[in-house]
Amino acid sequence: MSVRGATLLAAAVAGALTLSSCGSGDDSGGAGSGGGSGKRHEIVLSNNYMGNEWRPQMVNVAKFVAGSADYRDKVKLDVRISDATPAAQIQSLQSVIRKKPDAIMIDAASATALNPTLEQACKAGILVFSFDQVVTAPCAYKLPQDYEAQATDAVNWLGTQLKGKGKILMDTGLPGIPLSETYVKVWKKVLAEKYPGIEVVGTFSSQYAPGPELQGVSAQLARNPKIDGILSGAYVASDIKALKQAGRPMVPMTGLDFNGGQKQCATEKLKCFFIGAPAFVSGMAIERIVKVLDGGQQPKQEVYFDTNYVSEAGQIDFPHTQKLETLKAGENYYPDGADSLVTPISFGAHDITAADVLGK
Amino acid sequence: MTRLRAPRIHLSTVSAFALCAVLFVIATLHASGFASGDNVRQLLVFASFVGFAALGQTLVVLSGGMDLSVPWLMAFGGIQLSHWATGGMPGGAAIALVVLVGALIGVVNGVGVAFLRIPPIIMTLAVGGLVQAYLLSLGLLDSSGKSPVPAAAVSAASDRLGPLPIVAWVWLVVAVAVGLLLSRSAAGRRIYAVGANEEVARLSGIDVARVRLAAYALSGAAAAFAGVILAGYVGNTYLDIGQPYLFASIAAVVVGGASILGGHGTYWGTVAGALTLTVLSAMLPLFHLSDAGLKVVYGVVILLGVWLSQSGGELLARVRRRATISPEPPHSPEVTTSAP
Amino acid sequence: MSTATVPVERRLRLPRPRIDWGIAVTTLLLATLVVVDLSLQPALADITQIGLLVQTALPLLFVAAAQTLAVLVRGIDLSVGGVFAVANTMTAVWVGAAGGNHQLLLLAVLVAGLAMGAINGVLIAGLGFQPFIATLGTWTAYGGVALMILPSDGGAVPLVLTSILNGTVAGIPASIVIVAVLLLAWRVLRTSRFGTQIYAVGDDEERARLNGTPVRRVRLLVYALAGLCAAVGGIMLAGATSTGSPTAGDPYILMSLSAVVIGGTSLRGGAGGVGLSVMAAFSLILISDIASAMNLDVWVSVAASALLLLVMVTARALVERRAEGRTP
Amino acid sequence: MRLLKVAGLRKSYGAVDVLRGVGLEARGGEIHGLLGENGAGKSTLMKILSGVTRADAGSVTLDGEPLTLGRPTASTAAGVRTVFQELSTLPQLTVAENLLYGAEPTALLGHVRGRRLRDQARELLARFGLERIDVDRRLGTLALGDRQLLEVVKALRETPRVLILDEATSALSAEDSAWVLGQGRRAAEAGAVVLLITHRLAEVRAHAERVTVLRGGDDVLAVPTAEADDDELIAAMLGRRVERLYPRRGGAPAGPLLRVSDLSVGDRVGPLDLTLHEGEVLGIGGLQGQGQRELLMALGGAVPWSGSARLRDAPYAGTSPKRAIADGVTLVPEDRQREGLLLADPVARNLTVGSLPRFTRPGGLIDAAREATAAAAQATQVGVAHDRLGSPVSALSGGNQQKVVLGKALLADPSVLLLHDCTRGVDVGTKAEIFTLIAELADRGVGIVLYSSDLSELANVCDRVLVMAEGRLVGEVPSGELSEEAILRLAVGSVPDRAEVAA
Repeated sequence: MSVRGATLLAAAVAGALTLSSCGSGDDSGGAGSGGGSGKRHEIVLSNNYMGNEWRPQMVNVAKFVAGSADYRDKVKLDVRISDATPAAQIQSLQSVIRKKPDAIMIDAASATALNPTLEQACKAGILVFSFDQVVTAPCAYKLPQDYEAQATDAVNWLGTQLKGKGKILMDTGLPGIPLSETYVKVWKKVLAEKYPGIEVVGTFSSQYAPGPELQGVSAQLARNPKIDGILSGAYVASDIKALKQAGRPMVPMTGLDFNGGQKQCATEKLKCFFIGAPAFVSGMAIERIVKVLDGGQQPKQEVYFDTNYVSEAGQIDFPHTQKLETLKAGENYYPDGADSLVTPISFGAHDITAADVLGK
Repeated sequence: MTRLRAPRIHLSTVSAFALCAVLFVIATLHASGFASGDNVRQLLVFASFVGFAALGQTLVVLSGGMDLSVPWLMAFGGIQLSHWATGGMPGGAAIALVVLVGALIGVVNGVGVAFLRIPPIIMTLAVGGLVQAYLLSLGLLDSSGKSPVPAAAVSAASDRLGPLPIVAWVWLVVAVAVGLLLSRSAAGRRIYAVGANEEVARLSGIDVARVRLAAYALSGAAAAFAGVILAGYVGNTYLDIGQPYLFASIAAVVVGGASILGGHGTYWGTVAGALTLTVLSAMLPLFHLSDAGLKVVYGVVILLGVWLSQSGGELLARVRRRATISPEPPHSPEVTTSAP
Repeated sequence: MSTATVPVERRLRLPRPRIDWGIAVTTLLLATLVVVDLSLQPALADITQIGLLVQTALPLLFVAAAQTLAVLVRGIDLSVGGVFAVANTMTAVWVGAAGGNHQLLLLAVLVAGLAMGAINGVLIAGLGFQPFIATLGTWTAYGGVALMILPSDGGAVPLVLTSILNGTVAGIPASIVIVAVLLLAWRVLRTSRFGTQIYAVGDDEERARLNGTPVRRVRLLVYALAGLCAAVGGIMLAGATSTGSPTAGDPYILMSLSAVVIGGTSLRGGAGGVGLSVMAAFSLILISDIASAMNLDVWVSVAASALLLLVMVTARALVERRAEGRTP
Repeated sequence: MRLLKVAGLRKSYGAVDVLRGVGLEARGGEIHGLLGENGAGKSTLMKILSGVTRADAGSVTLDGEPLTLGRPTASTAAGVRTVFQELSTLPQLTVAENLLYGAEPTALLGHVRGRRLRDQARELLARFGLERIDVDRRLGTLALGDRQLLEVVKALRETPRVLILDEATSALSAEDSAWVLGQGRRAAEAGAVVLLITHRLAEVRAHAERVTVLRGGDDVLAVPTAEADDDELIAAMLGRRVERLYPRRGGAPAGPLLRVSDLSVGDRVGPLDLTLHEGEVLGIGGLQGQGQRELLMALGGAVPWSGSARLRDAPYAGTSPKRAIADGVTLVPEDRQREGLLLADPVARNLTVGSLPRFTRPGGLIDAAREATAAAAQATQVGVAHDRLGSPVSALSGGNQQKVVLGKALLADPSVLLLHDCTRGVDVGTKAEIFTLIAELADRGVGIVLYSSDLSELANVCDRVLVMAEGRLVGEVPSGELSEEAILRLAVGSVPDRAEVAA
């Protein structure tokens, strides 16, 4: 009885898996044959995290661009999402490499951990293109954002706003990830060198999530009767909320370019600086990959200088390295759009809408 | 004649509150702003999130289980609420429905534990995974320009009523209710009995499965509600919103003096545990520790807290027990499970 | 009672079927997944490819082994994530930075793992903490230590380690050899007197004590060994990724617990073994491999892993209940 | 002549003195009986001798050499072997691993040599005539009796200097008991000091040359067995004379109360029919493990069963303990510590946990005053001191714990009471109290089903006795013919001798 039970179970499991695999096999088979006739480039997007608001928008933009009129016939995009660990992404990459696609575009779980695997991919003749969180593997194309420049511009803006004097709160981000380490390092250095009159009276860890940022800032506000600015790499909307809840006056704030914070800063005329971290960088990556696959030229490393945003033109009075724009409704923020939108939505010749980005 | 409740339970609760008070005093001595009304209110709000997340955890632990699905149910509470509310459902109704569905998911946990006899850690881990999968399948991003969280939830989490935030009042009322449930009601007795010894409870005419189902259902509802107020407080929802509360909810229960094996502990102890943890994480940054040092201290203080709140009560009980068990050794399991 | 010499009554004893259901179910699962994965990805049927797949599995396999040890003595070890991270960052920072004697330094990392495990053991066996609580606390603390060693991903892992891991022994990829060594080490441990003591303590602490088992010492040693295993896991990941990460260990905590339970080691202690957990851990790796081969939506693979956990545990419970029902 | 001398042993737990300077002298070549009520200190004394428990003061010498106390390994090294009442064998290990635990044949690096281990285990079993036991089986899958026998084999693995049989026969059938005591005799003849601890007076009388009686942590009597009669020994144990162990019954059974037909529990028990009358004490006898436990559990709703039953005039379902209790059928389970009591909870809570609905107000809250009153009244009825109501039940002696379990059952106001060996491990004084209580209940019309492993209890307390073998009823000893012999004859006569079949 038990023997039969176990066998049946195993058979069922095997059957179910095989069935579903057949289904997907048909899928890819169909696509493969399409690729054979239409010469579509097979590109695999390797992503490792979906827990915040940025990554899903990044994935959606990639899907949009791959499906747009210009690329529909050139690109077949597969999206692979693994768990948020290097080991999981390595494993996922290995099954990708076995299939030998034309290119792998990767938002990496670690700058270095995937290098051995990506070198294998290169050796197998696969084009490797990394963006957002780029890797250091020499064979990979890289489209990084300049974290140091972003951080420097942000802290210079705050220093200018405060005229080099005051008490501020600083975000330590998510302990353990390179972005946070760079931000904190640059901020501390610039503050010490250029703005000795600015004192960091409290730190908090935003963990790049609205909840912890709100809790962290609130806790520090309760303990510090006077705060003149907030130096954060995450959610301005949470900072505003914390200040309002504590009944405090608004102070200059920095954060990432999420629509929610931008709406509030624009409508309430607050002093805000938004670090540009557009989700459409995935679309830019696809464009560049296709260019290379079609025989075009692309530098191995192309630093993508983001556009940062400030609430008002009058606030631009500091040495900056990156592009800088003031907030304009409908252009780089959306008064009726969702708070979680990463702005601006569209780039280049594309006409990407909020609905596309949000995958509706 | 009235000494029906074992005194050691109160002892551990008291020592948990004492630890919290000591930490608070240390923090205040270090930075006087710590005792300000604003800060205390803030701490109460933060503690209430842990308190609600740990409410169900307390009931489940007392009944001899554990609920690892709490963080995902919290995420469910926030995300599903925003999903329904932005879809046009009235805020109050959406909140009620989310909590109800949370309870139903809790029932699924309960069914696995009570009927399929799956170890609680595993069952709740798997159900948490399924909830996570469901949330991922929702697409996560809401497209409306409206606030994703209904006004009712926002106001409950942010507004004040008299000296305290609304959410703190709610927590107080709930704590009194749960305290009564555990100490005075027949249902509470059954939870303790099941946690202390399932077989004894069953043979004493207690419907063990029903007790477990109820505990997990309440845990699901409480976690979903915690997610609702957390979303209301943040004004936003996201997948990882509940992650910090897995650790915190269990730590609050054990720092509060409950036995992780079930059978004794109180919700007031958990309340003390939630406050202790909140005060601790709020005060550590005052000492200008790095994030790394902070983590180390946090871990050590939790161990210390558990030791303080449990060693007092438990050691006492153990000594007392040993004093009289020993002359007559307990029957071994083998005597009873004798196969015919 | 009387001394009447009544005819001796003996119950009829049927020979028990010699199949161990725990092992059978786990093996069946692994075999099924191997077949499915191979049929999905014919390119995998190659010793180098298999070696690579095993290499990605190594960290989990070792953490699962660590978890198994703790579970065998009726405990649990949440701190494996922290120990893993400390070993991983130590390898990437200290060992990598030092010139020359890497072997000795790697040994030091192992000793550190042993020591962290021993701290757990002292808390649990010496001070009487519940394993869940003790390791909850040390997990946080060790995680902090890892952050102190390496604030964010990076460091340089000695090339020796990477090349060993990528090398071959008599044509067999090193990763496969390492798994064989792990299983062999377990076999040696299991069949030693100490191995019997581990099972005895997990089975029934009080009885083990009556039999003269130094229960505390056994517990302490088991947790120390678990620390050692978790540390090896951390080193393996450092080798596979040529880098260190202070947060790399945490995902393995619940995953290792899943592997232990799917493998069939009882959370009540005293039954099961590292071999089973290794098979189950590899099954989990295969599932995600299959999921990525089939290019499933992320939520599908999350749901599939959760369901597998449920199905395996339920099936095992049912099969065991059946099997129990037949024994006299 | 070997000599074990215990002098001035003291042990206390907190404020409770368990041993107050116990002394004992036992010689090699003899079996030395050790008698005493529960709480007299017998088990603590044995635990100290076997090194499991540390003494506060006092000394133990063996042949004049002081024994290192407090470590099991030290006692073992000195040649002290104990057969524990609570088994010490490990269910998850195999028979071979258990038998040679701590003495495994090892090779290099402590590697256990599997084949040698099994061979040695087989040899060991053969030495004791137990070849039929498979050394590769997990011990937990063996029948309880066999596990107890293996306990003895393990203790006698090497020739002991001191052999302690701590209630080693309390859970055994008559012939297994005889086997164990036979082994004790052989060890004695080989020169060992054999200490026999038991509740069964007859066992001491039949096997022990000398006897020491403990009371309240002191040794109160030490004589050659032949020089003391039963009354004298009982008096020494109790400190007073018990008039009668078994009370006289007043009333006689009336009309049928519970009628069961075609009851089966899986394929192990039944089908069987039985009728219990009002005010009747119906005994269930037979060898151990013949389905008596299942029968009682089934009647109490604790295990699923098939068949039909009527309680008075209504059908009786008995689908769960909860339903059974609500219908008036209450079970006092076999193992009070694992099945009967919430050990860490106060006595009062334990008394009321089985009848919570009675104290629950409409809102779901418990009426504390009513609960306390009822608990106190129940404590009075079963004879538990009121000042213990608030203390954890684990702080009570075994006898008192059993009274609490009984009190819990009675508080549910049952019309049928199912008692599973409710006097096992209970001292003589408490036994008498329990029997008196049973008689009172029967006189009030409660129907009682009583299973006991003690034949004399069945013969003296019951109105009639049904005997079970292999899950079926094989006979009835009616009221007029009740005797230990009659019950035993039915129990063993109807069972075919399977010894050869199994071999």
